[in-house]
Amino acid sequence: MNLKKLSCTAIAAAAMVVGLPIAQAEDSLFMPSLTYRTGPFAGGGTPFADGYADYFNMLNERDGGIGGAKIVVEECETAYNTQKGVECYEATKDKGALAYSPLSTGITLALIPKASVDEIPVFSMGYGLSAAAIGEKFPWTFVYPTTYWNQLSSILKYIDANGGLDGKKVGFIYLDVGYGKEPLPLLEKLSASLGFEVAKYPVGVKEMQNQSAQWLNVRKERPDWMIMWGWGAMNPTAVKEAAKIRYPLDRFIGNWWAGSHNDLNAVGKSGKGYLAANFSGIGQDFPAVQDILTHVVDKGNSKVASRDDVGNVLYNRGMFNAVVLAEAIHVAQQKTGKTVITGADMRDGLENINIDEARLKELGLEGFSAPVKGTCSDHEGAGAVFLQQWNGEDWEKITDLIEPDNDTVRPLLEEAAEKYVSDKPDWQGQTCS
Amino acid sequence: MFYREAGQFKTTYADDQALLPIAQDRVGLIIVLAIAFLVLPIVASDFFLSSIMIPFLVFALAAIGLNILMGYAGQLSLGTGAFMGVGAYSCYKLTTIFPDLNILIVLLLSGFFSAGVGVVFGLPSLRIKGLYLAITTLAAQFFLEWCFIRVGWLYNYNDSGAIEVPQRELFGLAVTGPHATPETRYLIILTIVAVMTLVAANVLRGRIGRSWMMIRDMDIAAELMGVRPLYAKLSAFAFSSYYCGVAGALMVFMWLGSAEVEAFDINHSFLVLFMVIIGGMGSLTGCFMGAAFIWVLPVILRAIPPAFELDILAATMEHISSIIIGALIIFFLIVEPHGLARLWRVGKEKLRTWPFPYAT
Amino acid sequence: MSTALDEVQTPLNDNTAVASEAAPVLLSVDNVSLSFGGVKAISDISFNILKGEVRAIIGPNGAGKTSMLNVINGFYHPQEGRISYKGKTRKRMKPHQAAASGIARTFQNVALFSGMSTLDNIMSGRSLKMHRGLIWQMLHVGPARNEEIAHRQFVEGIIDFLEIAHIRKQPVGKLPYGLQKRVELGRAMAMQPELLLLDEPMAGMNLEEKEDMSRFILDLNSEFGTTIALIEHDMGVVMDLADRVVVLDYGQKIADGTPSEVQANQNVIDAYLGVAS
Amino acid sequence: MEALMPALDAVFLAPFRDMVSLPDFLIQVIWEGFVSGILYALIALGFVLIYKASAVFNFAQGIMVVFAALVLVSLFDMGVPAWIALILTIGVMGILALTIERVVLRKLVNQHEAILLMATIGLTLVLKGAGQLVFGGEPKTMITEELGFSTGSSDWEVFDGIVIFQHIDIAAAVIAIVMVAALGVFFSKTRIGRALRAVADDHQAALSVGISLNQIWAIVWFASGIVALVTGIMWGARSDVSFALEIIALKALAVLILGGFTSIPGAIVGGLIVGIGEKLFEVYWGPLFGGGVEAWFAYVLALIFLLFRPQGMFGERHIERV
Repeated sequence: MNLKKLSCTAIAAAAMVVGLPIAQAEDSLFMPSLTYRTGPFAGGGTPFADGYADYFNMLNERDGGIGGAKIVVEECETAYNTQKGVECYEATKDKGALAYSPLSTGITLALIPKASVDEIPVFSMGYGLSAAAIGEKFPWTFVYPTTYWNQLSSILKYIDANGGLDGKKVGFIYLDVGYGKEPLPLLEKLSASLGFEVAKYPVGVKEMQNQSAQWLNVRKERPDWMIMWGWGAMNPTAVKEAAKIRYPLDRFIGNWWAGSHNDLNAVGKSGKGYLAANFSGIGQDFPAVQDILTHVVDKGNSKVASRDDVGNVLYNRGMFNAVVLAEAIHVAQQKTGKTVITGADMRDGLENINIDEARLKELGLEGFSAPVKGTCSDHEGAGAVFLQQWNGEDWEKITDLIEPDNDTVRPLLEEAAEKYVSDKPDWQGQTCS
Repeated sequence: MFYREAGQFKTTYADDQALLPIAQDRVGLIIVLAIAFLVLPIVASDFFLSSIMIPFLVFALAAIGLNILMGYAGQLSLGTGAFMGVGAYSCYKLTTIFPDLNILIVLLLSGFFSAGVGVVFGLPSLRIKGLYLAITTLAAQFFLEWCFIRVGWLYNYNDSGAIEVPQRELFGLAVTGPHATPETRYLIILTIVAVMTLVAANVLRGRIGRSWMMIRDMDIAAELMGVRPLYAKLSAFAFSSYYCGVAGALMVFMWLGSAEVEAFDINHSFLVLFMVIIGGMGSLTGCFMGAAFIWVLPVILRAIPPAFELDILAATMEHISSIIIGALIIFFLIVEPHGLARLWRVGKEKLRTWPFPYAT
Repeated sequence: MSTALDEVQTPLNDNTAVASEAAPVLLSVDNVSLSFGGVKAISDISFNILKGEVRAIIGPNGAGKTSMLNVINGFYHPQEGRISYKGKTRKRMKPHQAAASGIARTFQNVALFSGMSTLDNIMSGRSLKMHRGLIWQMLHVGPARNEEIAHRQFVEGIIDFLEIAHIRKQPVGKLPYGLQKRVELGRAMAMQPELLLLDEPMAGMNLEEKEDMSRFILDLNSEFGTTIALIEHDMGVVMDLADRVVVLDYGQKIADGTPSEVQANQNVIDAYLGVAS
Repeated sequence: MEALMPALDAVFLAPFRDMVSLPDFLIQVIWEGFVSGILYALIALGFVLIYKASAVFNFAQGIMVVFAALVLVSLFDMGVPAWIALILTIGVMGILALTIERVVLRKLVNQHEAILLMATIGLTLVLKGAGQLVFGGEPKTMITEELGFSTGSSDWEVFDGIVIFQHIDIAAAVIAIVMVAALGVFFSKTRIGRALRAVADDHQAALSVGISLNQIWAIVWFASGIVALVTGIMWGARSDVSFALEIIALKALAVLILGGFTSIPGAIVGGLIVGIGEKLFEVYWGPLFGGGVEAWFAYVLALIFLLFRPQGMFGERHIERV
């Protein structure tokens, strides 16, 4: 250890205490990345973080950043742990962070109130608090392309189209934490209006790999369909258990966090037929993904374990997260005319985002996802999802985009948003014309 | 050289029984407190206050709670996380039921709920000892965790299943919620922790504290000296759980802002346990040292790669810090089972006898 | 001043009775039997202890001496028989109740609180005499502090008496054995017991230490009038100290009387010859 | 009263009616409980081996299970044939045992059992960090078929229904029985085994047999390393190999309370009671509490059990002496 490095460390330490702003390169765009490459959910966190970082790096390499400004991605490890997530937020927010993607419901819930005070948008892409779709109540939170609730309505639509829902029994197996319980209120409301019965099967975080009791109950109660809100080690275990009790896997539908390669590779052939929802494309056959391969992965600047991992479900989803943020930066730059923007500009960018099909094509992502369009009051976009099926080796997209039943869901979301702010008298909303 | 007690004669038992009988220690403490209360809030950054000092103080308080039970009363517990949870959920329920009640009072009241729960789960300690008891505290941990999930009333049936801290004010100043500044939150926690540490020190040097240590060192002898195991053990559980409960309430209300059940899981029980082991069982100073060490070490480790422009994954540093903490626990158990606090004392002894290395 | 202080300031020698045949019976053991899972440790033993005397319990290893002490202070509950203490007869008693009614003891293998200092160990003997509640303890001002200081004063008296002032602040775990035994005696003294049970107070000591310990025991008995029951192997010590001796062998009483009577008893001689190496 | 009757019925009668009405399902539930009970028992067995010989309460047993399975799978992924990988893994567990004995245990001889427990908690952290550092944190697939286990299942038609037996579960049961029998023979027939038993009773006595304490400790840690490997393979085959398994291993602690810290039969019986009990409770009573009761059932059962029989099922009552 030479003296110079030692003094560097000492200065950095002192700076940390008194909070001197650690100089960022000028005209750069700072994007913190809260990763979880460790902990019980590392299997899903790692490809997501890779896709996120690689897309921004690709933009830097290929286009020299966005609008001429380089993007600086700084990873901060949360291990899916709320405390560390909050710490990461505190550690990076003063460096000019433009947006946070907390990647865990717990961290999202913790950041929603903090970030709105610090005027930094939270972009919880398809997770977190469904009620945050309501822009009037949550000016600083965005959940593009859609919410858990709308996703559930899409899944139910698929079931309805494949044999009807009325009089049927739908089993709901979920991780017994905030994330898994999120869609329960909607499920119960829809079961009354659509006339199906719900059977609930909670799986404790500690019992993720020990689900035989839940599946025994499934065997006993024989629901016509199973829907899963699972994550991490829960998913492969559930599919294995379902296969074990010979539950028809083509009637078992996971949500978009229960349908990745990481989940089903471990199951292999016995998982054939299992369905999952998804909103981001699969595979490497998109020009943007090819650009990542050329500009980042092949140059050895990616953290992916192997080239084949690029294009996996969660990798692409991490990339899509970056795509939406990059687009928001682009919109914000155009609106403000500035190259280097602030969190507040970023918020405007996100609110005015409009990735239609033409724009997707421009970005090299034709057919990758449903269009994403936001407004002041709609922070969700109510995007469509498609279903994919595991063929024993890989995922195949088997449906077209299924539009959600937003007319039913939106009023419920508004109600939930109202409830969220009801006991917070100082909550800052916004009015949309 | 300056750390000598020569010339300081105790003329009364009261002086001799003071918490810090040596003048230099008193001065040192005053300096530390002055820095903590006056200097840090002015010069320290938001990050330092809200991500280092506040968690440090919260965990130090929890470590004091566990240390009372483990280091002083000799009852091993793996349920600290859950007891912190009871405090946090009680605090949430109290402040949402009585929104106008002063938040400080609510924070301090919530400890009584975890004290009550602690007593219930402490009851087996009357029949069960040592490792067996440690395992039964796991029952408390897992059962309470389950309650935090399953009993919707505890989190007011929020869709998210989490408790979200509402804004509460004190003298017109926001002390909880997103609008509370780090300085305000820090000063409130610091005050609570300082006062509660003093109270713990007082109890520990008096009759009750002695009865806990008697039970710890030799429960049979203690009983033959007239200590009733029922009272001694349960009071230790109550007292310890009270501290853990307040720490849990502070953790959610003054630091995280919202919490799901994971914030109180078994890993937190272990985290606090590590703080107590590394800091030193049976030492209040050790609780602060252990908390600082366990909480700050990963933060420092995380800062190393950028400082040296090394391209090491954050995750790698995470694993390395896990290895280091594990190895240090083993190291301390082998070399100095009384932890950092003892090392500190040994260091001070060396100073007192300097330059004579071998004087006692 | 509060009552706690008054109690503390009562002189140690409030029970001034001197051992004599006329002295009242302090404790009497009647037909006590104790067994562990079928193994009889004590069978049908009766004897008494008079107020103010030094009573020795002797016998070969495994004779049931320590079990007898354990029965007296409530640690073991005898299956049969009764124990009367200060005129009250009982079948069961918890150790802390025994302590509260004035029975203190020391242990064969020193049972000090090894993590605490000498001072704290002896202070722990004052546990039953301290009454300030949790709130006062938490604040450590006023009554709680005064109480602590008053008891400290009392304990310092014991420290002086036992000549252990130099190790006042040292943790007892690291003290030499002889000193540990002395601290243990101090701790029992701090309870101001009416009946003090000493389980081999001189085991493992050298001659000088034994002499010191004997002196403390005698002073304790004569100056403060504490009734003492002791188990001891060193017959010389027993003969010098004890007023009366009860002899146990294989859980049974084989002799009871003054030292000289016991020494002459044929049963005792047989028992000791049979076991002694 | 009238409100109470349905509640009493739901708790005390309805579950049993359920059991009787679908007997094939009941058998399936018991079988599932039996299999997970065997896995708990195997983890507990690892604890017992070590505790018996060295009075160390090895908290790291759970992580050793994960570690062993990870080594095996990672070696296979590196291209080592399955059986050679298995042998190499046994070697790695041996080295681990030696290292633990050298670096940790030897320095902590005669320490209080709580200190030893905490040392193994430290060990858990080290193994967890090192494991993730070397093998990565992602879940991995157990090489079940490559090791020659069938992944199929067989049906048993009974009571107008079927009971499904996974072959891997049957294998787990058989291997567990073989392993317990082998350990039994090892303890009663071999010189080292007898020395181990002697150590359990009296350290000095063991020394007189001519085997050093250090050797014995290394051997028991190695033995429980092998038990961990077997457990890891079996559990990995049921779900996958990941660090999340570590938490499930904590249930073995509850098993130990039921069975006692030093009894091998106790570990087996305790494991089965916990395994079968929690499945029955979750399936038949769980819905009354909203499900998820498996998370605490084992511990609460252990707690209640302790209140009535603090020494465990097979332990002897301890008489305190002063």
